[in-house]
Amino acid sequence: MLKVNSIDVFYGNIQALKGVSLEVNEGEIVTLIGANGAGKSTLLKTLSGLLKPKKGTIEYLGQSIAGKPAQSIVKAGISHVPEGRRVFANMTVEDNLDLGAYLRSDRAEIAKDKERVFNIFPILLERRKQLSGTLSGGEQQMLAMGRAIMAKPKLLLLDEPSMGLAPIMVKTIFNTIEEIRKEGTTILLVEQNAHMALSIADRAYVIETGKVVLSGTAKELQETEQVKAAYLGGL
Amino acid sequence: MEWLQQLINGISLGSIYALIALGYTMVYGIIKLINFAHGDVFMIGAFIGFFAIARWGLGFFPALILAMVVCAILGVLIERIAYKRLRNATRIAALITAIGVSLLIEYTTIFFRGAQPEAYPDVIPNKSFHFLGAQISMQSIMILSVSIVLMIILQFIVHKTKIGKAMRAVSYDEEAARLMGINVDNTISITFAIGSALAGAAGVIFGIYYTKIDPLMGIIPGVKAFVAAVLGGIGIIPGAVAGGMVLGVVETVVSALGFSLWRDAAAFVILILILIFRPSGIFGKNTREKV
Amino acid sequence: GNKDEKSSGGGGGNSDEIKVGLNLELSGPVASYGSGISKGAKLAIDEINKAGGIDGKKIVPVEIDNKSDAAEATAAAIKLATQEKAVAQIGSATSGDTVAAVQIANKNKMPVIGPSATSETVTVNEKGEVNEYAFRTCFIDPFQGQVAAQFALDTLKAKNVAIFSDSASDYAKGLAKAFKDTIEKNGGKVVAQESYVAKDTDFKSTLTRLKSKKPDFIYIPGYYEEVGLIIKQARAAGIDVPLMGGDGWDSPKMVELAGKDALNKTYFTNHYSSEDPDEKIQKFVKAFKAANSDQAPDAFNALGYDTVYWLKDAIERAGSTDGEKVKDALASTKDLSLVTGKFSVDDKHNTVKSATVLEFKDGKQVFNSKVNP
Amino acid sequence: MSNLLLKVEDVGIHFGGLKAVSDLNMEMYQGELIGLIGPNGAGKTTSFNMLTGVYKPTEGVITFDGKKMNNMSPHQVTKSGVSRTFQNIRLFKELSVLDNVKVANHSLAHHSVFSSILRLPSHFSGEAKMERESIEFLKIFGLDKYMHELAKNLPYGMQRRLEIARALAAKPKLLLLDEPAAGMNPQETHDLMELIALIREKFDLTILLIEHDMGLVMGICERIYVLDHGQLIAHGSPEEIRHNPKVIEAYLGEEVAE
Amino acid sequence: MKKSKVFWIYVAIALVVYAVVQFMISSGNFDMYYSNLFITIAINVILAVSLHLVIGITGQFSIGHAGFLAVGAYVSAIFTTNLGWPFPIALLMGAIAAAIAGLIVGIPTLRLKGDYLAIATLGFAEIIRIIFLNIDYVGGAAGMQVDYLTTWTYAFFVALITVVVISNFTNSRHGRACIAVREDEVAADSMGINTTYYKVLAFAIGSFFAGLAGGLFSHNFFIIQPSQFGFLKSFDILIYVVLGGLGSLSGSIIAAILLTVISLYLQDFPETRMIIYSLVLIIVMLYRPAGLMGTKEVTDLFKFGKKSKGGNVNE
Ligand SMILES: Nc1ncnc2c1ncn2[C@@H]1O[C@H](COP(=O)(O)OP(=O)(O)OP(=O)(O)O)[C@@H](O)[C@H]1O
Ligand SMILES: Nc1ncnc2c1ncn2[C@@H]1O[C@H](COP(=O)(O)OP(=O)(O)OP(=O)(O)O)[C@@H](O)[C@H]1O
Ligand SMILES: [Mg+2]
Ligand SMILES: [Mg+2]
Repeated sequence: MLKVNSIDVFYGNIQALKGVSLEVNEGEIVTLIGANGAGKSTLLKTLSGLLKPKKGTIEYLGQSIAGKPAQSIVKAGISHVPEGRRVFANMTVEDNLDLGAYLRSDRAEIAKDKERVFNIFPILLERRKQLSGTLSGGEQQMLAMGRAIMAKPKLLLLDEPSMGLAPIMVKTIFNTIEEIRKEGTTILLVEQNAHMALSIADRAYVIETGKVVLSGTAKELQETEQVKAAYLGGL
Repeated sequence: MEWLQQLINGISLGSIYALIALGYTMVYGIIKLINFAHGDVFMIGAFIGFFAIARWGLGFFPALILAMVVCAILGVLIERIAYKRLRNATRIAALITAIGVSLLIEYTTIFFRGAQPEAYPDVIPNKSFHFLGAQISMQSIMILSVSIVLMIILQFIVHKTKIGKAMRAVSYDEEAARLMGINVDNTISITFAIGSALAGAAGVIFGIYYTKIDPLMGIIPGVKAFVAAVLGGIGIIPGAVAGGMVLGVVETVVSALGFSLWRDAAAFVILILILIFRPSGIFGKNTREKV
Repeated sequence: GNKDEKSSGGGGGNSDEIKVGLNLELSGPVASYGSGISKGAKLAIDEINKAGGIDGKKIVPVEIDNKSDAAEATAAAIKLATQEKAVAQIGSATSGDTVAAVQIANKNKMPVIGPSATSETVTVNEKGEVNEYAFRTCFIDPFQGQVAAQFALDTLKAKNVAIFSDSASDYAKGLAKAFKDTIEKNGGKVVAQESYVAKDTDFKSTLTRLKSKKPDFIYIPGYYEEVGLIIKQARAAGIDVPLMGGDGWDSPKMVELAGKDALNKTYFTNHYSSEDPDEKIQKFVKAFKAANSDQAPDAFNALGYDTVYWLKDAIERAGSTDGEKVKDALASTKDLSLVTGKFSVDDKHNTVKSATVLEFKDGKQVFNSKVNP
Repeated sequence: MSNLLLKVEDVGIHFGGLKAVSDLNMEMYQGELIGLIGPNGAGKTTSFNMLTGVYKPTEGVITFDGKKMNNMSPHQVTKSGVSRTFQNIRLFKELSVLDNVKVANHSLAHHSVFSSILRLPSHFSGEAKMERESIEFLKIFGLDKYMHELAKNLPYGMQRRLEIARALAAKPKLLLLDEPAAGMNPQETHDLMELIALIREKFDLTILLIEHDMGLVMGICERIYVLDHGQLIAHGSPEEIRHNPKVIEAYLGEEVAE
Repeated sequence: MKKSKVFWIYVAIALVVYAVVQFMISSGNFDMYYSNLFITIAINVILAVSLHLVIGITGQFSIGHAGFLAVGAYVSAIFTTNLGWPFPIALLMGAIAAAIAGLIVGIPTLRLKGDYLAIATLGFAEIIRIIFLNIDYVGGAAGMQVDYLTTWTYAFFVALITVVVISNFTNSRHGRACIAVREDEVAADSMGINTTYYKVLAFAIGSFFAGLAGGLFSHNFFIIQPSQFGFLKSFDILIYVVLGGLGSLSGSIIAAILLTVISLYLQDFPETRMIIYSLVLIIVMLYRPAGLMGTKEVTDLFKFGKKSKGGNVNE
């Protein structure tokens, strides 16, 4: 479905990604783990058109999307839930969801999808008229995901959805991710919480200082010593 | 009776401020730029209307539309050429550029036509009628209605339409807006087009109401409209109208009391007092920074 | 050529040209006054040069924009005196900007003529001494105010008068003061005195206030840009008493701004009337229109024009471009007849000339009477 | 137990209609390390903000070290010995790492504006002392090699550390840490735990800590307060909290508790 | 330690410039035109540097600096021209009056933020101007004639003192506190910095020096009028600071010198001067949005290796 072929990405003179390649197949949950500043978010931003790769290709459903503007990538079915939620704080929950469907015009379908979002996250239904800035962190994260679902994506990019969330919320979020996948959306998940991520993912990539250093099935990686030490330690 | 008359005077002055402040607040609300050139777009609008009516023989409405269209285009050009590059620069850099653009428009106009004023022809007969002993002119009723109608339309556009939601999204988080599939550049251009068209309309109406226009006419109403927008809570559309009214009435009352020389000072005193007690203006939500 | 003339302060490097400085408000808030003078002065310079110049020397204008700012006007005067070595400075339009140049003028022996600097302080300093190198083309403020007051009392039989003047201009303040003094001295009563600030556009609240005082005559010294609007708004507010002002009213724009009907029953004192059939005046009006896409000249244009001719006359009488001699010639001007009237200079460097009272009738300026000082 | 350092009595705050925190009661004794946990939006950060003077409580009394703190502004609170880090890092981005720490050291120095302007000896000795002490702190945190780097150029983990170093440079008695391990991987979190233990010893600190990483909280806190919807729902030792049904329902979820 | 040495080298260079200009003036090589140019430059440098402290260092968006210039100009002129006091004392009185005005303006407004603060300071400056406009004692709109007392020596040494004081202030714990306020007010407050105190202090110091500049200004131009102190004057000063680079002391000095010279040069093109000026402004901001110097100082350019920035000096 998605094929990234040795891309280089820069911020000014700083090179954040160095020849990164990866693949995501239809229906999979693929997770990307790595330390702070490894370049995970950078990769997602490049996929969703916020950044342009200097080198390399990105192929999505057989078409090249590298360097295309964000709106056409959204239109093609890639939806990105950015790091730190980034909900539109001064707008209501419902407005946020409507913006998720910004490029769509099929009213009936939109209404149906909204129902679906409210089914997955009942709390959002309760808060639909509340300004999203006053939601709690977990609720905002749900809203961000709901907003992305409203775009009816084929591929959902999630950037650290569990960051800063209470343990019970983390569980809910991960359950939801599996739910979304069941409904037919492919997911590329970036996580610090490697433990949880690997437990729901099919395959995984480990990224360090802008390079992919390891890849394999989630099971394999969970067993790898290197991963254990750096990303699963602690607990 | 004299006081009723003064109140009416104040409201009609306030509606002019409100009309200009609407465009100011609109642009500010979306890209947080104090567009100092707004007053000059207003001036260009007044001149376009003047030429349309006096030289090319157009009627009031065609002239108004023409002025709005030309100003919309001018606004978009200004944004694309002078402000777009600075979207990620500091606010103050954008402010300085806006001052530069303002001077450029003023003095380019003077370069091509001189600094002398021009007098608007009478296109709308200014009948007036009496009400409880006070005199109300048709023109001031027209201006008040135009301001309020425009306010409602703008409020509707910004809060109820898709493009309005896109504008608010862009204003809050440009990058997240792009992830929604919003074309940020176009959205900002549309904002400038609307704001500048409003300035153009205000210019024509100002010309008809006050007759005299000149290349530097935008400076003072520009600053006053800015004050009005801040008074009402900058970025808030009904706030611009409320701020304009407050400013107009305060100025009128001060003059009516015989302190016309202190009029502008009084306007600023009110501004400062309101800001001290309501640091985000009359309608501004006093949001404490969430830490 | 007078090669022997070792120009001390004047003359310029090139002996067959005469450098004349124009230190004017070409940008900033009163740019329209400065550019008005500039247009009139340049027309005169062109005419003189076409007619062979002064003693065969061409006049070269050196124009500097002082941005309507006294500090810039000082700097500009310094530049004219020291760098350009101008024979004389024409300008500035406002008294303040002219005063800013006066000390430079005295120091550098460069005569300064303010075409429209009507304030007494231009030629006489605080200690009452005459500023030797300062002159003006217009008459001084008090004279016009007196004429207007006499006219109100004697011709219009006004008793309860009101004053509405521009407080940001010392010109208007000077007129208002002289008017008030004369009215009170002659038994009239000033029932209200109000001010506005130049660049205002909305005068309704003060007019409403004035109306409630029921005056039978209102004196409005100021410039046409605001006065035009004031008259329009006053008539709309139902004030139908006679209105009067000074030479600042003189502009073809006045009729456009105020409207024909509103202008009925309004009068102003002026240097001249552009409607005056006098040959000299009509020649000027025609030439000006030809040079400025059919625009009729206003008072600033006329004063700028006259200033150049006055300077020419003085240089010719002095027989030299030496600053000191030109100054003496300017100071001894007597009965010089120009577009804005026949005038002489008194010992305080004030220009003594007659004033004309004009009346608007259906949008036309009509000669009413002439008052000699 | 040693002496009572902080006493929070019936403290509450509301924003418009929203009651963010109500009837909060807490006590902290000299030298304790206490956790404050709860679901998102429970009011933890808001409580910190009240403790540090950033928000004024609408009700209740906060007493620190025998002094009432309700109406103090943040800098006064800091001077009386409470200092903090922020949930979303708030370093002085354009200042160097060293200067960030010096800023916090500010209120411990005494040279006046005049002595600085006139460059009197007291200026030089004062500045030199600030520099010495600041470098000292940086060394403890292993940040001294980045001394002249701008704060914004530090890697994320280092920025978190610098925030703690900066908070310490104000020489507090009570240190408030708001999610210090957020965004850190297990390895980094582990290092952080050790660091917290170390500074607590070295500076004789009392620490109050907000954290969602249960490994960290349960691992180092002696007591834990649990907030939900602005209200205290539980209080006790990690063991008690782990098995408290209310906490499990509102916050932990089943698995973590087992 | 090195850095302070560099600083004194610059002071020495400045003194040499002073001596050369002074020699040229007293020997008659520089006429009034040049001496006036140099005095104007010095005045604008004082204005730029004093506003730099408020905006560049403390981050308070003040666009009403001309108000304090006006207070200094009028008060000092009253002391010399109307009361006959010696010029240096009058200068000081003007500066003190301006500093007091700064306190009066600063205490209520400095709790405002960003654009709200900007419009409030602009408003105060206008109020100050209108007050002078309505006081007949100082001539009202017609203005006040002032004795010509400013000399190159006065202008230069006041400018030098301004630069030294503000640079010394900036490079101390007090300046650091101001920069912390600029960077993050909440964090600064939480680190024990009395943010109100430092904001007001910076504002008062800035106003003090603007007042000094006002004294030099009024005694250099024979006449002062309220219209000279409108918001466009405030914008001129603001432009020096932003064009030079927010937070860069030397940047604001360089911009003040450059723009003064450009402005003078453009006098020869009255029809197009404002067009050219505004184009210069726009183009510089578009291509160097952080200003000519960014946050760097001239002293940084002659350094090897990385050093901290933001007005910091390690003595
Ligand atoms: N806007 C930016 N400008 C310059 N450098 C940046 C920018 N954003 C990120 N970087 C740098 O790019 C590198 C990769 O950053 P990125 O945000 O992709 O990391 P990450 O893996 O998502 O880390 P985290 O776990 O902290 O989210 C880092 O070194 C970071 O400092
Ligand atoms: N300045 C404010 N204005 C309005 N509401 C606020 C403000 N600050 C906090 N709140 C609200 O108070 C509640 C508590 O927020 P707080 O930040 O204290 O939560 P928290 O417990 O720290 O959550 P998290 O774990 O997500 O950080 C939330 O509903 C929040 O929206
Ligand atoms: Mg990331
Ligand atoms: Mg929190």
